[in-house]
Amino acid sequence: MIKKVLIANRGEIAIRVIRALKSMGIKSVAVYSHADKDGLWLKIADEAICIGPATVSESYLNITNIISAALYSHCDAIHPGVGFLSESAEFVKAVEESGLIFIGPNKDTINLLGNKVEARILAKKAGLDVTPGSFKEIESVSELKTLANKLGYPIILKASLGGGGKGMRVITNDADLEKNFNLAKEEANKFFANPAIHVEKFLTHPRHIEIQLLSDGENVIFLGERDCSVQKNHQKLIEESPSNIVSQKMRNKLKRASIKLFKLLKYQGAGTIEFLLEDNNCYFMEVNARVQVEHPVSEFVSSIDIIKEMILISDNNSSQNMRENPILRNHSMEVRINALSCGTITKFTPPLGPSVRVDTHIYSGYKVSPFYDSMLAKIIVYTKNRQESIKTMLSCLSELELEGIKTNKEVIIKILNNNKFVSGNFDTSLYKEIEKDL
Amino acid sequence: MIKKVLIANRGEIAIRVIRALKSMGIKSVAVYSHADKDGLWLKIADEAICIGPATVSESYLNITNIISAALYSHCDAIHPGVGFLSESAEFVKAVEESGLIFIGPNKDTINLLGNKVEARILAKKAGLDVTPGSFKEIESVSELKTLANKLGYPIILKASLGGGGKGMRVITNDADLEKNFNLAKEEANKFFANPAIHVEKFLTHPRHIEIQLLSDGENVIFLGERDCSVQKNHQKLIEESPSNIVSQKMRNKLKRASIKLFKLLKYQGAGTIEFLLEDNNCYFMEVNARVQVEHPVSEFVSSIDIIKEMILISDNNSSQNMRENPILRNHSMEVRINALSCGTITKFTPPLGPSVRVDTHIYSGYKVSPFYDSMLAKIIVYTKNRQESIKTMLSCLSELELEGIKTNKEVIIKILNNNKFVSGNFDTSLYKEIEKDL
Amino acid sequence: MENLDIDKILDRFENSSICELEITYKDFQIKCKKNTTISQEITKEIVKTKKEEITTSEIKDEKIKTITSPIVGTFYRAPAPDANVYVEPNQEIKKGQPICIIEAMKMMNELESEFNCKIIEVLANSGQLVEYGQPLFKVELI
Amino acid sequence: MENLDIDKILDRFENSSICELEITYKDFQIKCKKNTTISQEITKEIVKTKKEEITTSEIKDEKIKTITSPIVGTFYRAPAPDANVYVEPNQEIKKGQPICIIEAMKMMNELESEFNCKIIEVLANSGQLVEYGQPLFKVELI
Repeated sequence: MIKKVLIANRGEIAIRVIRALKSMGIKSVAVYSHADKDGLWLKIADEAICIGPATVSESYLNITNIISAALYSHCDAIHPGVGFLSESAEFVKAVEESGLIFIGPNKDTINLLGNKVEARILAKKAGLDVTPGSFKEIESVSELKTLANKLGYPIILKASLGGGGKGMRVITNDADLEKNFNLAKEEANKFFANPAIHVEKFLTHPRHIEIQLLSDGENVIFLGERDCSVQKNHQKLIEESPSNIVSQKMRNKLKRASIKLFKLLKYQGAGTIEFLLEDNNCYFMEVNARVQVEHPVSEFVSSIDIIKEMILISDNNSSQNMRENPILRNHSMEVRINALSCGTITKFTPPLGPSVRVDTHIYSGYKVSPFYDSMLAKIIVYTKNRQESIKTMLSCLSELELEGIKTNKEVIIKILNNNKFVSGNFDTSLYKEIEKDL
Repeated sequence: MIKKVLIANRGEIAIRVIRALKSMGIKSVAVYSHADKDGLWLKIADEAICIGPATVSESYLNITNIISAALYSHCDAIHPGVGFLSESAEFVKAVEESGLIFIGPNKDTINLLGNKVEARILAKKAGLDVTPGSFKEIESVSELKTLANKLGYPIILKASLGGGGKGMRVITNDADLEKNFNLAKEEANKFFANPAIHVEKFLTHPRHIEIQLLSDGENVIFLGERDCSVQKNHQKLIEESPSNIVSQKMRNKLKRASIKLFKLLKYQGAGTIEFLLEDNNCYFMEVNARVQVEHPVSEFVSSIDIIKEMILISDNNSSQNMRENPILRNHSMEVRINALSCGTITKFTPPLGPSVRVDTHIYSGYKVSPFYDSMLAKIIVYTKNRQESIKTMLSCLSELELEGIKTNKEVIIKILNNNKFVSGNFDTSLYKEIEKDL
Repeated sequence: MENLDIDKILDRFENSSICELEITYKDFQIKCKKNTTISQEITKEIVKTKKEEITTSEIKDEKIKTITSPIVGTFYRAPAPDANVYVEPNQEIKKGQPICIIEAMKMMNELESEFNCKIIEVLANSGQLVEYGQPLFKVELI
Repeated sequence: MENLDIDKILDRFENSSICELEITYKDFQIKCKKNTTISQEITKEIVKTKKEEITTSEIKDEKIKTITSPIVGTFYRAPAPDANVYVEPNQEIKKGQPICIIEAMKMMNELESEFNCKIIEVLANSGQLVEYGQPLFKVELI
């Protein structure tokens, strides 16, 4: 039985996990870099261990120090949070080999899903639509040309072991094929130590939709979709569930096939399947084999605590909640408040009351350092429907006081008031379209 | 259609209602006494009107000033909040006569329920158990003696038009009958302008259970029970839903009969039926014809926003939610943080994150005045079960920082850690029993 | 130079802003020096200013009064739309004389002056919603 | 000039804010001076103390160093349970000389001194978990 967990992360997600552990009666060990010695997560945890200097590669990505800290503080398990080592097969392997439980999928799942071509093949097998394109490595320019003409431009080249936008190239005509083919292979090799690339039809005006699942290896439950189409340079700013563009028919289809995919994977833990939706077709992109920043919206609509269920699943003690799909109710929306400058937060008053949740690591007097992610707080509301969520979020933002540094609060307010956003008729290019007015 | 609402209240409940209105796109008008000019609810509302000096009778109970403020600020409706004028038939009458909508039951319902004997008769008719006792006014000592011997001591005399503990007298033997009969009648006349009294069997070790209902006059929905047995001098300190002592069988019975009672009443709005539970019998006490302080626990388990539904019902626009009983999920617990001294709050950091809600009107720098209720904040958690709620609440209280004045935080922590409380095997005498250890 | 009284000179020096004083007269010489720090001067000035304010406001408090609304309602300067206003600025009124109407709950509440006074300024507009404690008239006692 | 009473003048001076006074009259002369600005002196002293502290710590910084843990692991003073400890207080050690072991991931990491120095104090206990940056030894450069 898991009695003590090290959280291999920082900031709000570390606090999120520690709070879950506390309410389950499990001890928690926080870790921190030298730059984070005033982190709120250190105060809330039962213990805190410094694992390195400010530089991420020497602290939050330092596998040896993190596992040592877990072992020597007598932890049974490690929760990776989001980002950092959460999808590192190397880390999962090291955790497992040191006799600790990794709270997340096992290394084989992570390895398999890390290969985007393999993931495409499996998704198709499960009955999901995948973007038209190749299901194996592209070996030559001529092979690419044949495919390109079959698919029609624009197309996108992707590193097969890639992720996070790196090593991707959009091509709009025959003339650019050869140059981009070579460059993409080079980049794939550089970033992911493997030159394999594949090609997909490029969608120009998609919605970003994702499906939240929880699986204990046998039972898979569906926690609905999230719409994350409001993005600035691929950084999500606003997420919501349900999506106004997903019909009940499409939702049922996605649910059936997504559950099937996770059953094929014998998936363990929380996972998200990402899709791009265009012209009423929802195309599989990839699986994020970890919990995501925007998980709270799914927690609200499903009344399921994803972090707690992850912990129970990893402890082979999955709860009654895993026996049947939860009823999804009402509407939830999250906005991310990001720092646009560094410095000390002189005043912080979060919105409180019904239908709002604030996940944050900041406080009055907290210093925002340049070393880490700029996200300061997530504000999540839960109301009857999308229009009420928008109004409630605006009301919450009017109560939010965050002074001392520049933030994107006003930009978020403008998006929430934007006619296109309010109408629900928009796509991932919304931010770019309205950027000049923000 | 309701477009602007005056909130005839102060503090956290005023903020609660204003937040609901904002997320519904309805304008809000706050009122305040001279002592409350720094009230947080004034800042959040669209408008704020001073209605009198600090003294409650000249401000928050000043019907003329409140209705004038509503009329002259062009409100359509008044929400009474809790306490103050929320169950005043005189106020409801004045509101209705001035052409405004009272957000709550109509005056006939409030009048009828104000008569405890009438309420007992109606409750019995609906199929609820009522405490053994009289169903009409006791006219003489001899009549009382006959009843007392039939019921067995102890018995309790109650003012038929009473409420709130006033004019109640417990009698344990024949010798005390006559004296108490006369005193009770005198007190009833003094406090409630009517000497009518009735008698009930007195329960010595009950649990305080209440049923939350919402009704639009035709459809009644059941939002589960609340257990409010942790009380200090009849002041509730901790409330939870569901109650660990209510079996599913008892819950079903209470649900059926409670819904029937509200249908008989053609009740409009949010209402609570109070019961005392002893030896597996749940006895009807009275109906509170208003929303209650502890409504958030029912909101969590039902995923229904009681305040918003109240507003919609009063607007003859009751929502889809009223069509069927909500599924009740998980467990919710509320604690009340009260001031034990007056003064300025020098630091306030609320607990944040998942599964917690904080309803409060305080902030760093807020002055707690001696004029009003001592409640500073309600902290409400929502988790899988009672044990997890207790742990989560303790975790929240360890995050709560409230400095500058004395509060009951440490007392609440001790109760949450008390073996009897944790076991669930306790009754309304718990606080008194453990008081010396608090 | 007939006023060569040391006490007087020192008093004078003490209460002045002069920080060094040297007087030589025939065989008489006096030299004095103050420990002048800027902060002291500032403090003095603040104290002085405050004193003045207090004095002024005390004077004001004694004579100038503000009549505030005792209820919430609509303020009217005249008993009817076509009637003359109750009071005008500079008008002298007697204790008990009606000065305005506040309409609340369809009742016309005539507000009477509690003292003999002269109206200096009317602070609310006719037809305006006034809240409890809102200033209506600035008056000077007579 | 009839009020040339020394007592009076001194009383007067004492209770005034004047800090220097000199009176000469015929063959009479009085000079007095107050010890002014206590607060200023205190301020100066504080500033001085601070400066001294800084100086001291600067001196210390030059000679006294703290060797901290570069990784997270278990600190051992000896290479094996029955072996002698690497270093003892007062022992002089050379640059590159091993001073302790930090065990991490079942690997024994020998920590070497980066300079010639004398061990002043051992700051961690053998067998104890040490975190990144935790002080292990206080040493004096030689």
